[in-house]
Amino acid sequence: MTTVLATELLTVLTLNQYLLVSAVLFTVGLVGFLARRNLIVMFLCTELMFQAGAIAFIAFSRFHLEVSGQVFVIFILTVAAAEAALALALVVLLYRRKETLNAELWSELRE
Amino acid sequence: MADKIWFLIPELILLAGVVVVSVLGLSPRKMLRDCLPAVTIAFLLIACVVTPFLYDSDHVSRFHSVMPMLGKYVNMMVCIVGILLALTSAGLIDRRQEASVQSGRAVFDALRANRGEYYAFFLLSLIGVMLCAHANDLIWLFLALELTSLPTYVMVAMSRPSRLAQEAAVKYFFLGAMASAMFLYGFALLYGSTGTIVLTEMQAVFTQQADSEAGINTLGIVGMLLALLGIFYKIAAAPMHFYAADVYEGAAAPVTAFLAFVPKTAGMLAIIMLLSTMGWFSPSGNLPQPILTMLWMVAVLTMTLGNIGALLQRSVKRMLAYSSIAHSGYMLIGIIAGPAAGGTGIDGLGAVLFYLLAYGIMNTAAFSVLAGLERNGQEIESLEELAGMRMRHGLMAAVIAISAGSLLGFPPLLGFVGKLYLFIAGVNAGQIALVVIAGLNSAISAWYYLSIVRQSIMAQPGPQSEVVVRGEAIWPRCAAFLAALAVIIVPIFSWGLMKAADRVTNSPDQLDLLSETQAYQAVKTDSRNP
Amino acid sequence: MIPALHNLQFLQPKLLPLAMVDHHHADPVAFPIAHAIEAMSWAGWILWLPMISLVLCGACAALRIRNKLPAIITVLSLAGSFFVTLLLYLNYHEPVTIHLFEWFNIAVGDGNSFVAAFSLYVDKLTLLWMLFVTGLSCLIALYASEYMEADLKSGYARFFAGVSVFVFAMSSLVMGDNLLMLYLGWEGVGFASYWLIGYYYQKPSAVAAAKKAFIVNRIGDLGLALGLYLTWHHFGTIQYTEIFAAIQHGVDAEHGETGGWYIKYIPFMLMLGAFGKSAQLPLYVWLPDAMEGPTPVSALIHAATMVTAGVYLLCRMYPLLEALHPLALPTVAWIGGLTALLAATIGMAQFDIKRIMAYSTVSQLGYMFLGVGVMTTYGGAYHVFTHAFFKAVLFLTCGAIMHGFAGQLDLRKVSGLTKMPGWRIVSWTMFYACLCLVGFPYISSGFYSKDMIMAQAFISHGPGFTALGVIALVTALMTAYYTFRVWFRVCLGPVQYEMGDEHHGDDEHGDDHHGHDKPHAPRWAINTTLLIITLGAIASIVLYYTHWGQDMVAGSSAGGGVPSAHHGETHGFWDDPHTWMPWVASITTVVGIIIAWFFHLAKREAADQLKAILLANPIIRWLPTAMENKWYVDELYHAVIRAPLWIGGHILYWLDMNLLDFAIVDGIAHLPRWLGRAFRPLHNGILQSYAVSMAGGIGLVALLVLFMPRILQWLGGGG
Amino acid sequence: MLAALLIILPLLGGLLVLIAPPQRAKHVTLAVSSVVFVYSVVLAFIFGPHWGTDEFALTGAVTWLDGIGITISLGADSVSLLLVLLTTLLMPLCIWGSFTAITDRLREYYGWMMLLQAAMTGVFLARDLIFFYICFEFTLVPMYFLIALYGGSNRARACVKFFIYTFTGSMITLAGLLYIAWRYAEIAGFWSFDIAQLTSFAVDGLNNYPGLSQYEQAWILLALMAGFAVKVPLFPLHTWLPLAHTEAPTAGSVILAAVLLKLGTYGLYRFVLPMVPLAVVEYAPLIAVIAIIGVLYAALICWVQRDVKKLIAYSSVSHLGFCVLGLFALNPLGVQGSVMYMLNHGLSTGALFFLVGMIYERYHTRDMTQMSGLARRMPVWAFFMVFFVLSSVGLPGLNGFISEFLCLIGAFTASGDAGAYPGVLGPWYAAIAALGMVVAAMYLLIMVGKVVFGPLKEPAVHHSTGEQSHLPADLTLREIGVLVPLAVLCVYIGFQPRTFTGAMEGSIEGVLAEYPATVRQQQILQQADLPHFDNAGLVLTMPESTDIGEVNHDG
Repeated sequence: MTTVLATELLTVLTLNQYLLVSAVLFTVGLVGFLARRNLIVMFLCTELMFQAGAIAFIAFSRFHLEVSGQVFVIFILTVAAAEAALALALVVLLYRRKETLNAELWSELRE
Repeated sequence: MADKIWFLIPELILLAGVVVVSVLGLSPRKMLRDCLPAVTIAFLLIACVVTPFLYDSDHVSRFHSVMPMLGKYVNMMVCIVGILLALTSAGLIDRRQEASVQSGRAVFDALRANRGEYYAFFLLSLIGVMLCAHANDLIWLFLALELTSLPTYVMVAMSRPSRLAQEAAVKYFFLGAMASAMFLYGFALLYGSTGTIVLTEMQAVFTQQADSEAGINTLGIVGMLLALLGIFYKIAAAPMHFYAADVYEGAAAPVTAFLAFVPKTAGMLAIIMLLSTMGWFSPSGNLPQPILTMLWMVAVLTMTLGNIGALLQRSVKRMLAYSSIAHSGYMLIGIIAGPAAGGTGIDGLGAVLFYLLAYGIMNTAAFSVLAGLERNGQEIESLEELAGMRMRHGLMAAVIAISAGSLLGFPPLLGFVGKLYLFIAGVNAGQIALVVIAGLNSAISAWYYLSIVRQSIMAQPGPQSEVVVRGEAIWPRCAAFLAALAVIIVPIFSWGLMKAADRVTNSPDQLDLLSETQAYQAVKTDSRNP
Repeated sequence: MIPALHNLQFLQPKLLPLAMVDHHHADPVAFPIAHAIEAMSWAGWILWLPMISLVLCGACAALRIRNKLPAIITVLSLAGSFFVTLLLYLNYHEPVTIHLFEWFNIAVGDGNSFVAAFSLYVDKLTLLWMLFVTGLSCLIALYASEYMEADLKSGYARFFAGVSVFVFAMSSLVMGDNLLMLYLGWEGVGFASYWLIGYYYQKPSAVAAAKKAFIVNRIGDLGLALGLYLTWHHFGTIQYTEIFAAIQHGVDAEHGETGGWYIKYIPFMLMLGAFGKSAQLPLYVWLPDAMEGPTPVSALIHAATMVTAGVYLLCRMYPLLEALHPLALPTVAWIGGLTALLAATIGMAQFDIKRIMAYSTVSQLGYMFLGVGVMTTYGGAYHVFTHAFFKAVLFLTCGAIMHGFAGQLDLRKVSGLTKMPGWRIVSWTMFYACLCLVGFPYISSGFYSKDMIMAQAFISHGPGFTALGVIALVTALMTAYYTFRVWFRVCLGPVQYEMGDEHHGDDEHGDDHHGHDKPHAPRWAINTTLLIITLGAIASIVLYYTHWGQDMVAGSSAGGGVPSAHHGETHGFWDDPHTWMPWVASITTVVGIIIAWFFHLAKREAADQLKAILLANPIIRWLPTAMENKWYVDELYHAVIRAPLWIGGHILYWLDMNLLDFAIVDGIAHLPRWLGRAFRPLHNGILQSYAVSMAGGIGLVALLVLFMPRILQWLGGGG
Repeated sequence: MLAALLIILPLLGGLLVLIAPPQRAKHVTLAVSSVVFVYSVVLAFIFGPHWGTDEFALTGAVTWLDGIGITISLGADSVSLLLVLLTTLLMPLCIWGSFTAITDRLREYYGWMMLLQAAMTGVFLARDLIFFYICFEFTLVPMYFLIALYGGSNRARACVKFFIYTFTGSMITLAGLLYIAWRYAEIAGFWSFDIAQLTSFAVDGLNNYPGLSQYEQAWILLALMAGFAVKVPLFPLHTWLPLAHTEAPTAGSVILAAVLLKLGTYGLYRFVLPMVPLAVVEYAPLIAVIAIIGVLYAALICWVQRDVKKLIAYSSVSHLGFCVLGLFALNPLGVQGSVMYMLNHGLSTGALFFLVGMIYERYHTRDMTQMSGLARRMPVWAFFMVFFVLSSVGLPGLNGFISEFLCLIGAFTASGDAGAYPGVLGPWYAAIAALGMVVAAMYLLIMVGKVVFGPLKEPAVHHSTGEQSHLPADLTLREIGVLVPLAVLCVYIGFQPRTFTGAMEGSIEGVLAEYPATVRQQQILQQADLPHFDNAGLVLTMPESTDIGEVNHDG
C-alpha cells in the first residue's frame, strides 16, 4: 500500500482527475490569454485551451467507451493547425508594421 | 452517405465556385479578373436554384437530422444575401493594384493579387454557414463554425490596405480563437454528459434525462452554457460583443456587412441546433431553467448594450456595429420563444430565421451605401460625411434612410415585419417583459437611426461631405438599390417567406401537426368572412 | 313666508327640499305651463330677421358698401321683429311652445334623450321682455344710423351687424324654451357685447373693456352652465315645460332620490350666471368699462336690454329658486341691495357722465334683483321695463352730448345745455329720464316700480329684509343726488363748454372734424328716437295703472312673485309699507335733488369746497378717494385673481419647459446615452481588456444564472 | 373594397407627384386629394343605412401574414367614417393652403402629404390591430419629414422629439395590443388580430373561458395609454407638441392638430373603452384628473405665451383634455361630446393654424409683441381669426360649444347614481374642468386683443431672410377659399349638431355597451368595502340584475 507503481497510478486515475487536468489546462490558457501581452504567447494560450478541450474529449471517450470523441480530437488538432497558420501569418503581418508583438499597442480602434 | 451528399450539392457547387474563382483571380487578363464577382454570383445563383429541388419528401425522410428542412431555407437565404454581399464587394479588393495595372504603371503580378482569394474565402465562409444548417453531429457543427469564421479573419485583414483593417483582424482572430476554445470545451462537456456527438442521439438522451427524476445533469447544462457563450461570439451577443465595434469599424464596409450577417447566421444556426437537443422537442417543450435564464439575461443585455453603445457614435460603421449587436439581442427573443410554443402555430425559430434574412438584406443595404460612395478614395464612415447626401446622391440618401427605418423596425418596412414576428413569438411564449424591453430598446435605437436619416436627408452638406463622390464601381450602389427595394417590397409577400422559415424547424413528425393548425386557421378565416 | 331660518334641515344630507318649503300661497306654484303647438312657427321670424340682417350687413361689409344701407336693413328688420312680436302678443291666449328646428337630441339610454330644440317658449313674461327688447332695439338702431354716420367709411356695417347679432341672441335668450337655448343667447349677447364694446378696436381701452366684459361674463356663464348641468342631472331635462311640471308635481318621485344633495345648488349656480350678466356683486366690474363702446350700444345693451337678462333668468326660474333652497331668494335680495348701494356710492364720485350712468345702471339692476329677491318679481320685472326706457333715454342723451361735443363727457366741462340752440329736446328728455331714475313722485315711471320693490322689502319676511329696505332708501337718496348732479351741471347753469379731443371714425379720415371746434346739435333721427322712447317711459306709467305689467308677470313662471292681496287689506298708515312708502320715498328723492341743486347749480364751488374739506380730514379722507377709485375693486381683482394666475402661468410655463420638458423628458431620453457613456471605458481598444471584459461578463452571467432562483425568490418574498 | 380606394388613391397620387414636373406637383396633389374628398363623400352616401348604427360597413380584407393572423382588413363605422371625412376634407385645404408657403422641394412636400393622408385614413379604417398599428406609426414618417425639411429654425430638435416620444409610447402600446392577441390565441388556438374578435374576447371571453381579468386590463390600459396619451397628448406627456407645432410648416401644424392628435383619442375610443372596461372603470377618475390638470395647466401656460402658434399649440393640449374627460365620462353625452370634439377641434384649431400661417407668410414672425391691430391692415383675416377663436372658445352657435358642452355635461352627470349610464366621475370633475372655459376665453381673447385689435403695429419684415412676401396685405381669394369651408362647417355644426350626433349614436352605444353593468358591479364591490361611502346622501339605485355578464343594452 505504501509504494504504488506509476502504472498502477494511471489505472486508478478516474474521469474526474482527467477532467481536473483539462479544467486546469483551460484555466491556465485563459489566464495566460488575459494576462500576457505577447501575441504569440497569447495564441499559444488559446492552443492550450483547445487542448484542454481535446483532453476532456479523450477522457469522456474513454469513459463512455465510445470512439467519436477521439475522432473529434483529430479534427481539433487539424483546426488548431489551421488556426496556427493563420495566426502566424497575421503575427508576421503585424510585426512588419510595428516591429513589436505587444498586443496593447494595437489599439487605434476604440471609442 | 449518399443522402448526405445529396443535400450537400449546393455546398459542392459553391466549392467548385471556390476553385474557379481562386484560379480566375490569378488570370493575367483583366477582364477575367473583373468578372470574379459575376462568377461568384453565378455560382450562388446556381446553388440557390438547385436547393429547392433537393428537398423532396423522399430524401428528407431519410435525412437524420434534428431539423431536416432547415437547409432548404438557409441555403436560399445565404445565397440571396450572398449575392447582395458579392455585389457590394465588387471592386473592393486589389483596387490600388488594379488601378496601377490599368494605368500601365505596373504589370499584373499574380503573387500579389488577392481578389481571387477574397471571393474564394467569401464562398467558403458561406459554405460554412450552409454546413451549419446540415450539421447532425458536434464535429460537423464545430467544423462548420470554424469554416465560417476562419475565412472571415483573412477577409478582414485583406479588405483594405490599412493598419486599421489589420488591427481589426488581429482582435477578431484572437478573441475568436478564445471563443472557439470555449465552445469547444462546452462541446466536450456535452459529449461527456451524453456520451454521443450525434445531435439526434443527444436529443434522445437529454429527453430521457429530463423525464427522469434528477433532470438534465449538471455537466450537460454547464456544457450547454459554455457552448452557447462561446457561440455568442459569432452573433456578437453580450458579453461576447466587445470586439464587434472595433472589428466592424476596421474592416472595409462590404466585409463589415459580411461580418454582420454571415457569422451571425452561422452562430444562430448553431445555437438552434444545440438547443434543439435540449428541451424544445421534449414533451414539456421547454428549455431547462438555467439555460432560459441565461438566454434571457443575455438577450436583454445584448439589445441594451448594443443600443446604448450606438447612441454615442459618430462613425456610421461603428454605429451599425452596435446596432448589429442589438439585433442579435432581438433575435434571441425568438430563440427564447422556441419552436411552436403555445401550440398556436407561431414559431420562434421561424421568426429568427426570417429576421436573419430581413436583417441580412437591410443591413447590406446600409453598408452598400457606405461602400458605394467614397471620399478621397476612402469609403465614407462618419456621420458628417453623410451630411447633405440627399442633394448630391439622392438615391443613396433614400436607400440609407430606408434601411435605417427598416433597422429601426418601422412599419411597414421589412425590419418591422421581422420584428413583429419576433415579438409575437416572444409574447406567444409568455415573454411579455422581454418584448416590452425590446420595444423600449427599439425606441432608444430610434435616436441613432434617426441621426443617420437626419444627416443624410436634412443636413446641409458640410466641408467633409462636399468631397464625397460616387465610387468607381457601380455594383455596390446596385446592391444598395436592390436591397432597399427588397426592404420595401418583400413585406408584401413576406408570409410566403415566413412559411418557409416556419416549416424548417419542425421535425418531420411535427409537419402533420402544422398542417392541422393551418386547416384550423382556414376554418377560422372562413368564419371571419362569411 | 320664506322658510324660517331655524329650519336647518337643509344642512342634512338627504334633503328633499320641495317638501319643506313653506309657501306663502295656498297653491304656491300654480301657473300655466306651456304646451306645444304646431302652428305659429312664423314667430321664428323674430329670430330670423336679425339673422338675415346680420348676413346682409356682413355682405355689405364684404362688398365695401359705404352708405347707410346697413342701417336701413337693420332698422327695417328689427322693426319687422318688433312687428312680429306685436303680432304674437295680439295672438296670445295661453303659454305655448313653438318648435322651430331640432338642435340637440341625443339618446342617453333608458329611452331618454337629451333634448334641446330651437323652440320658443311664449308666455307673458317672454312677451313683456320681447316687446321692449325688439322695440327699443329698433329705435336705438334708428338713433345709431345717425350717431354712427361718422364711421360710414369704416365700421358702419360692422356696427349694425353687431346689433343684429345682439338682437338675435337676446331673442333666443328670452324666447328659448330650454336652458340651453337660453345659454346660447346668454353667451351670444355676451359675444355681441364683446363685439360692440370693442367696436373702436384701435383704442386699447375699448379692446380691454371688451375683453373684460367677455371674460367676466364667462365666469357668470360658468355658473349658468353648472346650473344647467345640475338641472339636467336632477330633472333629466332642461326644457322649461318639463322642469316646471316637475316642480309643480312637488316631490319628484322619479328623480327625487337620485338627484342627490347638490340639487339645492341649482339656484345658486343660476344666480351666478345672472350676477355676471346683470353686473351684480361680485361680477359688476365689467359694466362701467363697457362704456367704451359707442353710446347706442351702451344704451341698448348695457342699460336697457342685455343686462336685464339676469333678471329675466331669475324670473323665469323663479319656481326653482323658491322651491329648491330657502336661502336662494334672500341671497338674491342681499346681493341686489348691496350692489345698488355700492354702485351708488361710486356713482356719486365720478365725473364722466356716461360712467355715472353706468354705475346708476348697476345700481338700478341691484334694485331689480332686490325686487326678485324679496319676492316681487312683478316689481323686478316692472322696474326692468321702466328702466329700459328711461335709462335708454339717459344714455342716448349722453350719447348726443358726446356726439355733439366731440367726445366730451366730463360733467365739469359742459354746462348750460338747455340754453344752447338745438339742444332742447336732448336736455328736457334727459330731465324727464332723470326724474324717472330718481323716482320722482307720481309723474315718473321709476317712482312706481322702485316703490314696489322697496315696499316689498319691508313686507316680505326674510333674513334682514328690513335692513335691505333701509339700504334701498339710502340708495334712493344717493341716486337722486348723483342723477341730478349730472343734470344740473350739464343742462343748467352758464353756457360753457370745452370740446372733447375725439374725432369719430378713423384716424386716417382726420379731415372729418365736423364737430371739433363747435358743438353740433342732434338731427331728426336722434331727436325722434329720444322723443319716442321718452313717450314710452311716460306710457309705462299708464301701464302701471292698468295693471298690465302685473298681468304680464302673473301669468308666467314668475307668477309666484306677484303679490296679489296687498291692496285689499287696510291697516294703519305704518302697517302697510305700500301706503307709506310713496311718501317716504318721495321725501328722500326730493332731499336728494335739493342737495344736488345746492352743490351743483346754486353753489357749484361748494361742492369743491366740501370735497376739499373731506380730503383734508385725515380720518374721512379715504372715503371720497375710495369712492372715486371705485372702491379699488378692479385693483383687488387684479391682485387676488388675475396677477396670481398670470404669475402662475409664467411659473408653470417655466416648469413646463425646464422641469418637465428639459429635466424629466429630455433627462429620461438621455438616460440611455449616459448609460452608454458609463460603458464606454470598456471599449478601450485593447485586446486583453476585451478578453477580460468577456471573461468577466461570462462570470457575471454564470453567477446570475446560479443565483437567479434565489434572487427571484427574494424578489417574490419582498414584493 | 370600396374603402381601400381611400388609401390607394393618395398613394397613387404620391407616385404621380414623383413623376410630375415640380411646378405641377401642387396641382396634381390638389386634384388627387379633391377627388379623394369627393369620393369619400360618395362613400358617406353609400354608407347610408349604417349611419346611426354600430355596424361596420365598406368592409373588405386581404390576407397578409396569414399564419400569424394578420390581415389587411378595412371597414368603417360611423365614427371612423366621420374622422375619415375630416381627413379627406382637410387634406385638399392643406394642400391648397400651401401653394405659396412652400417654394422648394415641391415634389417631396406634396408626396409626403399624400403619404400622410393615406396613413391617416388607414388608421381610421383599419379593422386589424396590426394594420392599425402600421398606419398609426407610419403617420410619423411623413410628419417627421414635413417638420424636418420644411420646418422652422429649431426643427431638428422638434422632429426628433416628436418622433421618438410618440414612437416610444406606441412601442409600449404595441406590447399591450400583442398581449390581448396572445391571450386570445391561447384560448382560440390561433392568432388573430381582428379588432372585433379581440374586443369581444377581451370583454366576454371565448369558448367559455373568461375575458381578461381586471389585473390584466389594468396593465393593458397602462400600455395602451402609453401610446395614445402621448399622441393625444395628455398632461404630462405633452411637451413634444408645442415644439412640433411651432416648428412645423403651416399645413403640417394643421394636419398635426386636426388629425394626428385625433389618432390618440380615436385609439382611446376604439381600443381602450371597448377592450378594457374593468380597468377603465377603475382608473377613469385618475385619467380624468390628469385630463383636468392638463386643461387648466395648459390654459394657464397659454396665457403667458408670446408666440401665437405656440399659444394655439398649448391650447390644443388644453382642449384635448376636455376631449379625454368626455371620453371617460362613460356615458353617451360625454362620448358624443368627445367625438364631436375630435371633429371640431380639427376644424377650428386647424383653421387657427392656417391663420397664423398666413400671418407668418407675410411678416415672418409670430411674436405677439411685434404686431398689433392687424384688423386694420387685414380685415378679412381679422374676421376669420376672431371667428375661429370664438369657435375655439366655445361660443354657442358655433361648433366648439357643442363638443365642450357635451363633454362637460357628460362628465358632470357621470356620477354613480346616474340612471342608464352610471359613471365614475361627477359634478366636481366637470365643475373644475369648466374653469378651463373661462381661462380659454382669457388667453384667446388676450391674444386676439393683442394681435387683431389695438393700434396698428406691423412687424418689420425680416430682410435677413431675403424674401419679401409677394402676397397682398389682406387675404387672397385662395386663402379665403381655404377658410370658408371650415367656417361654414363650424356654423353648420353649431346649429345642426344632430346631423353628426345622430350619426354616431349607435357606434357610441356599442362602445359603451359594457359600462353600465361594469360600473354597477364595481359600486357593489365598493359598497361592500365601505358601507357608508358617501355621507352626502347619495343613494344608489341598484338594478335587479347585478350580474356583470348580463349587459343591459337598451335598459
